Amino acid sequence: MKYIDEFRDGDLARGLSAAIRQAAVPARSYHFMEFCGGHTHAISRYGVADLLPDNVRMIHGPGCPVCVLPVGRVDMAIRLALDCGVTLCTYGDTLRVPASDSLSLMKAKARGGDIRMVYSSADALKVAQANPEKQVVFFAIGFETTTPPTAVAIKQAQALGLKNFSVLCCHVLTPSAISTILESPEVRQWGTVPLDGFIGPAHVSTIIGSQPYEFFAEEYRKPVVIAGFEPLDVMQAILMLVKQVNEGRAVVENEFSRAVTREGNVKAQNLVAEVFELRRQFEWRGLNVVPYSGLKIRKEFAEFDAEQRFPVAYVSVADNRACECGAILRGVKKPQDCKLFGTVCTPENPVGSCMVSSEGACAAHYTYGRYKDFQ
Amino acid sequence: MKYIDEFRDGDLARGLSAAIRQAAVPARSYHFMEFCGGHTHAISRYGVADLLPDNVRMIHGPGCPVCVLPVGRVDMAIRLALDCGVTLCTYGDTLRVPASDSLSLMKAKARGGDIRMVYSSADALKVAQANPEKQVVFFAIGFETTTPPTAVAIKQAQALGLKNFSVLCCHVLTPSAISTILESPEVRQWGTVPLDGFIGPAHVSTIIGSQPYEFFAEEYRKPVVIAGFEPLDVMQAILMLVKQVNEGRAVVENEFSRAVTREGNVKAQNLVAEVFELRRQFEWRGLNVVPYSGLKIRKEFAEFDAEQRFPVAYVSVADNRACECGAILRGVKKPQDCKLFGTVCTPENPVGSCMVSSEGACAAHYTYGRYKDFQ
Amino acid sequence: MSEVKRGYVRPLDIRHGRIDLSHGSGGRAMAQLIEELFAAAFDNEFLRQGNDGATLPVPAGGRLVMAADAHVVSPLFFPGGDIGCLSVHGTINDVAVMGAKPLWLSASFILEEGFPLADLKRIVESMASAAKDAGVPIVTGDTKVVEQGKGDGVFITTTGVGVVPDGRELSGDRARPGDAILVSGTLGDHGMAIMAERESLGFSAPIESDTAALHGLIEALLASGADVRVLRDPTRGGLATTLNEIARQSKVGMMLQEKSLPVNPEVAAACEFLGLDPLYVANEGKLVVIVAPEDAEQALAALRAHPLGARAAAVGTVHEDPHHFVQMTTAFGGKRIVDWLTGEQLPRIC
Amino acid sequence: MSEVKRGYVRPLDIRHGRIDLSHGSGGRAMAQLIEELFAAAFDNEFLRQGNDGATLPVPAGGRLVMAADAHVVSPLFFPGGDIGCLSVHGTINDVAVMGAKPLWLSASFILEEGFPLADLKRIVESMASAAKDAGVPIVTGDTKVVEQGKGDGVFITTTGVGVVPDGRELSGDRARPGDAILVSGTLGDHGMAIMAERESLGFSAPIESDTAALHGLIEALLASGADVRVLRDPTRGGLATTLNEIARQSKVGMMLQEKSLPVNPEVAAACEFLGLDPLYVANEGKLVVIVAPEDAEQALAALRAHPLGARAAAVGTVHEDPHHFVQMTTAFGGKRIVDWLTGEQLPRIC
Amino acid sequence: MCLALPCKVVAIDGETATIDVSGMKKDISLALLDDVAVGDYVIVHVGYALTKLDPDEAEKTLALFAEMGEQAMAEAAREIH
Amino acid sequence: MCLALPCKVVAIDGETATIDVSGMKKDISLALLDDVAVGDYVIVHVGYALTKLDPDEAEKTLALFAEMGEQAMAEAAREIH
Ligand code: SF4
Ligand code: SF4
Ligand SMILES: [Mg+2]
Ligand SMILES: [Mg+2]
Ligand SMILES: [Mg+2]
Ligand SMILES: [Mg+2]
Ligand SMILES: [Mg+2]
Ligand SMILES: [Mg+2]
Ligand SMILES: [Mg+2]
Ligand SMILES: [Mg+2]
Ligand SMILES: [Mg+2]
Ligand SMILES: [Mg+2]
Repeated sequence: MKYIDEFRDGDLARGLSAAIRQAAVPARSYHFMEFCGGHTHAISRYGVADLLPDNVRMIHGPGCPVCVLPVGRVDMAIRLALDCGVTLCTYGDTLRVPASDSLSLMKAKARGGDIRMVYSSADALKVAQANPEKQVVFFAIGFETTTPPTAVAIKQAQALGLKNFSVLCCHVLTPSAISTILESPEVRQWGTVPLDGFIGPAHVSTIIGSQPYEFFAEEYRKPVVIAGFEPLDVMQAILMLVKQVNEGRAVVENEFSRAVTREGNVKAQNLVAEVFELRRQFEWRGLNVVPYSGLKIRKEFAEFDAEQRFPVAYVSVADNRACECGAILRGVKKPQDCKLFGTVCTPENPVGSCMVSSEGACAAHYTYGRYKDFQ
Repeated sequence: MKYIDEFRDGDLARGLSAAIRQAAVPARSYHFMEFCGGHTHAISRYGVADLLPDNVRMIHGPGCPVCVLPVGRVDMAIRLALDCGVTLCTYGDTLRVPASDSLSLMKAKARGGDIRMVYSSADALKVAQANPEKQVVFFAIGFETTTPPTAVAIKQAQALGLKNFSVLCCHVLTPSAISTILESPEVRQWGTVPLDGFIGPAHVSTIIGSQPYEFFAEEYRKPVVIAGFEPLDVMQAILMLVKQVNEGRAVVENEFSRAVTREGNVKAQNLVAEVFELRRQFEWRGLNVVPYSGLKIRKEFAEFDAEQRFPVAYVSVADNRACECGAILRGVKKPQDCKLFGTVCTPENPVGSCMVSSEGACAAHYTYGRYKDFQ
Repeated sequence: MSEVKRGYVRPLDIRHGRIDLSHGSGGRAMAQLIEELFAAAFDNEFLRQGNDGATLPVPAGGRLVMAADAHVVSPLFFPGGDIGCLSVHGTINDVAVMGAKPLWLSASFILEEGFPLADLKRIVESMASAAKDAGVPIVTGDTKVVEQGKGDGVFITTTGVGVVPDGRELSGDRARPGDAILVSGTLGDHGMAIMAERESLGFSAPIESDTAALHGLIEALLASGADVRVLRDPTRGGLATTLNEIARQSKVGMMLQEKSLPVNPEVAAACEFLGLDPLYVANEGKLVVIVAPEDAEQALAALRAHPLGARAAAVGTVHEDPHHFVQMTTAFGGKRIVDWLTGEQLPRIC
Repeated sequence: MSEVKRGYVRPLDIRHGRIDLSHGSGGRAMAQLIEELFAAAFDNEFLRQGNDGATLPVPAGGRLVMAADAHVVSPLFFPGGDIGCLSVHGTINDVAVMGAKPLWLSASFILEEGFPLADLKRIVESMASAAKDAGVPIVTGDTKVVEQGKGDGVFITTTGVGVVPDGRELSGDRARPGDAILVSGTLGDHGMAIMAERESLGFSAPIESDTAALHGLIEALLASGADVRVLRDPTRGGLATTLNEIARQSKVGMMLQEKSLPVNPEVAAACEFLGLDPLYVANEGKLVVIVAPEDAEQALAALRAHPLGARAAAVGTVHEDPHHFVQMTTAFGGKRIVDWLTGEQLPRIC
Repeated sequence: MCLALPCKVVAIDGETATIDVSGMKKDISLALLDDVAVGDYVIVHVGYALTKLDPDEAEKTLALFAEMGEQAMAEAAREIH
Repeated sequence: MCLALPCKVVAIDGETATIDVSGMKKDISLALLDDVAVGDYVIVHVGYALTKLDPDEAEKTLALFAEMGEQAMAEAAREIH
């Protein structure tokens, strides 16, 4: 596969591995957070950690829109399907996310909910067109990458005059989450997070561009390297971060220049701005309430807003108290430090956000790395 | 089973058999028509014919509301289910009745029609109450016996204010059919029907009483004996008919006095009169159009009339030309005389009315009696 | 990390859990379902081999018999049994009527998404105890899950293998004119027990399904030394259809005596009410026996001596008939055909 | 009445006909379906016995193997096959991986009311020709009909019986440290061919199911004399799940080499697109072979010499591991666990 | 036609009666029939009682069957001898 | 997160493009992206093209990987000797 296989080359990996080893100063340690689950996934799936020196440690951030979806939001989707009788369309990722009462969308489907997996927001629209007698709700999740397709679907529904299509909008914003990690009072509670730099989002950045990260680099004096999701991209980004740290620099660099510009996709940005507006606050699983971190549908499109159309209000549900996700997402603890890891909390029965999708820190460690716990 | 088993006693049967043999004048032959399929069924199932002398022959009349239901009426029910998307409730008997395009309600169900078997008109009402979002149509068939329960259901639907219940009324009247057999021009076409008397309906008569038959006895000089549906009832009725013929009498006698009075069930009659009125004409499978032989729902109950509510008009469909049902129902031919009998026309694939239900003359002969064709 | 933690998986929540698609995916959820539910209940040395198929000893001599039945009953639980024990009995009986000793069963489940694990457990335990009582282990199986609306709770297909001793010849084509026709007990109990549970028919009756494994009864019958020609279990289509099948296979006619047919009064009453004939109603623990005329008494005595044959009766005889009609002398004194079942057994009003 | 008339029944209208409830009632409609469709297509001496079960010869020596699979695939027809041939191959393979020669199959059908007879005929003929090609007759069976909305067109459960020669010992618990792990060809073709047919995923790819009967390939492999420890067909859950099962049964660990895994480029591309891993995608004509280290080359050569094993590859080795992990050295140079499948293989966006 | 059965009424609750035939029980409607009492036999069709069964008439009818038969048997015996 | 793949555009019909990855084909939406031509590579997420892939930048990045690796290998060789 062109532009994919080349970026997974094992020979080049050995070279970059050597380069990182040489660049890393043995006397110090490097803690980098990859914000995105895509990077976490690449690190786990390709075994990138095995190619890093011991003093370079990756911290898995909160960057998976499935993992951060709070219980209360999934509860809303389940109520729509079970109580309001709507046909709920959703991406496959959300089906196993735990909700209240030991439910999940998968289990709600087993209880008779008409819950359908779609590949695209456009497919949800097709379901609505094909079933005019049913109310169809698209349960929309995702970061900036996934938001523009939802905006397109809403605009098309308006153009088509559809009366049976609406969206339960759970789109969230990455910069706000990064801010929270760096700023929130919990950071103090768990002690200073040793964060030496960030690997910046790949596909989010294709939309928003590299420019938004410049604030973090400046404000918090942290280097940021935007990187692709292939394993060589990740290694190169790590090398670039090590060098910035060594040189005392803190700027935004773009390793993913083949797809990311400073400005991003302005057409997509405008579409999003037309259809959505900021929520004052939004709850993230594992991060609690994050101000201005989510989007809602503008009044002009209220008829396509499932929160307006159906009587389902958001009710916050506390995370399991034994769950250490908050600390893990900030790099203070590792999955293995959680008492529930691999016992009560497994990929089959996830308790916390980090065990939900294969991109969560706990799930990735369980699925790909737990052999290391026995070495 | 009290009041049932006693009327099936084999010892008593032998006695009545002997009595008929003695009463029947050897020099002449006796042709009696049992109008009702219930009598036909009893004759076949218990082997009553084997207990009759050769010169007493039973002619199986048109007395099964399933058999006489014309193709066009079943077509209407199928259109309601397949084209109008209604939930069609019906008695089990009608499921296999052949309709146009090689369909039947059973096959329409296999094509996705929501067609449900009910035991009672009251159950159809329950289906409507339980499924307020669906239009429920009760496909009502039957003679005077089955009409009052339909009237009750319509009155109850009105009392409950149901907006999703209606009835496709195919109720028909026995006296009109008896008249037709005795009067219709076809009788002349096939030659004079040698009819020496009638066994009158059992359960129809519990409702309408014995009085309506007095007209036939007088007008056509034919004896009528109303008889129960147990085999001893049938034999006793035959004995009574033989005696009337021998004595040159032609009156209505009531063998079924344990359940039938001269007046019948006046409460039920009034209910029927309140809800239904005569149709100018109604088509019977095998008898063609019979004037004033069917009921329709009165204007006062028009909202419960499926023919008013849905765009399904009756379209007459000609019976198969090779089918001899018309002649068989008038006693001119026997099932074995039909070219289609047992070949193209079988209980699995009935062509004509007489093969439809187990009470039809052809079906009864096929199912219970065809061994005689090989003796 | 403690020993307890490693590889620990939360046990199935039988009380509240339901089947979802992951139980059929081939992954860990399925492995867990099989281990905690099926393997635990059916446990035997062959299943414990843990492979895709069971390895079994070859019987010494005789011939093998193989028979299969899919079970799709609704409701799943009914007076006298459930789909679980039914699926064990149904296939054991098809093996046993060939004169074989049933040895092993396979069991395949098609589960509908949303099916309660508590119901599944009840069914599996009923199967396990039926298999144990019959002495026929379930040695291999399979589980699939279909989406809601594409199944009906649970379907169970069982296949049985057994061995017939040398010299024992039973087959549907061996009925001869003169042979006696016996049934091992009352007719129609299973089918009517099921119908009584269907809400749409709205009647109740103290009728229990007769579901039972018949191999013990059959061994007792054959041990009597009677020259048995044909054995058959009159399931769907009832006695009437089974006899028509045999008449066609053996190219003979049959004459039944209506008076001799054993029918429970509640079943007879329900049949009258619904316009059905007990001759066509299903049985799941009854045997049709066709036996040489001289051995009829002896066979009947052997049946009656067994608890499952207490109400056995001689109900007719075989005769020559090029048309292979099954006929009946009615209790009333007439004669009629007892034909194959036409269409379905549907309650009727006329 | 002419001879033609007697007992004449109109033949099934395969072109326009559909399954209705009467085809499962046990009556004449069912008998006709079985006779004109199933018996006609599967025709063999055992089925012709016409009884509820088939009588079969006892094999001389060895041990029997019995295996069962329910087949519920959607869509019913897919590039490279259909549910009919799949149901024959699937069970033959479960018998064959025990080292057995498959001898006979049973086949049980659960048909949904409304299913077109023309589709059923196509499926039955596909089964018949798969059975014929494999030399494994379908000797007994069963047919049930469920109401519309309680099935999914057709479900087919097959059970197979075979015989393993004396001295041949294959079982999932026989893998030993040092053993080589081979696969007989490319991974994920069946599962991805099915997904490509699902309209909801909206992609197309020239991918064909690999559905095939593997007993010929297995005989060729075993004839090579290689000391084969375990054979398994990596169906649902894919290679990853199958190896985890074996690792657990044999109480060993495994190490795969990602570079050696054969995957068709279209399958790899579709997996990337849907966020799936070919290690978890189903195969229906592939073999996992665990073989003594010294015989690995010889086994690989034997596989490759057979048309079904042309792309066979050595993909890993067995080692000691008290935790029974299956691990993989990635093409990239790292190491990771290859775990059991969690939940279902669902397309994902993250 | 018009399958209907004599059933014993064993309980009445408003317009609903419970009938019993050899242990088979069912709730039926009395909407078409007044003055039904527990212990009565009614003729039931599609879940509705159509009419009461008159036990005296039933006895009379059965007696008539027997009488007709006995007469005929006696007659037949006379003919043979 | 945000699974997306570089795909070659092989046909365009209005706002819909057909992409091809190693023989796997799919129709995707161009609603978010202007000026796409057949032959271009686009990055596709949930059925929408997010951005074009710049082949020159891709070459440069790969060249950089190689350069970094080669330098390091040379350095490592020097250290050992
Ligand atoms: S193992 Fe589970 S409970 Fe523990 S931190 Fe991770 S997600 Fe939370
Ligand atoms: S056999 Fe069939 S076609 Fe012939 S008269 Fe009877 S019903 Fe009509
Ligand atoms: Mg069977
Ligand atoms: Mg059976
Ligand atoms: Mg059987
Ligand atoms: Mg299996
Ligand atoms: Mg269902
Ligand atoms: Mg199997
Ligand atoms: Mg298999
Ligand atoms: Mg297998
Ligand atoms: Mg069977
Ligand atoms: Mg369906």
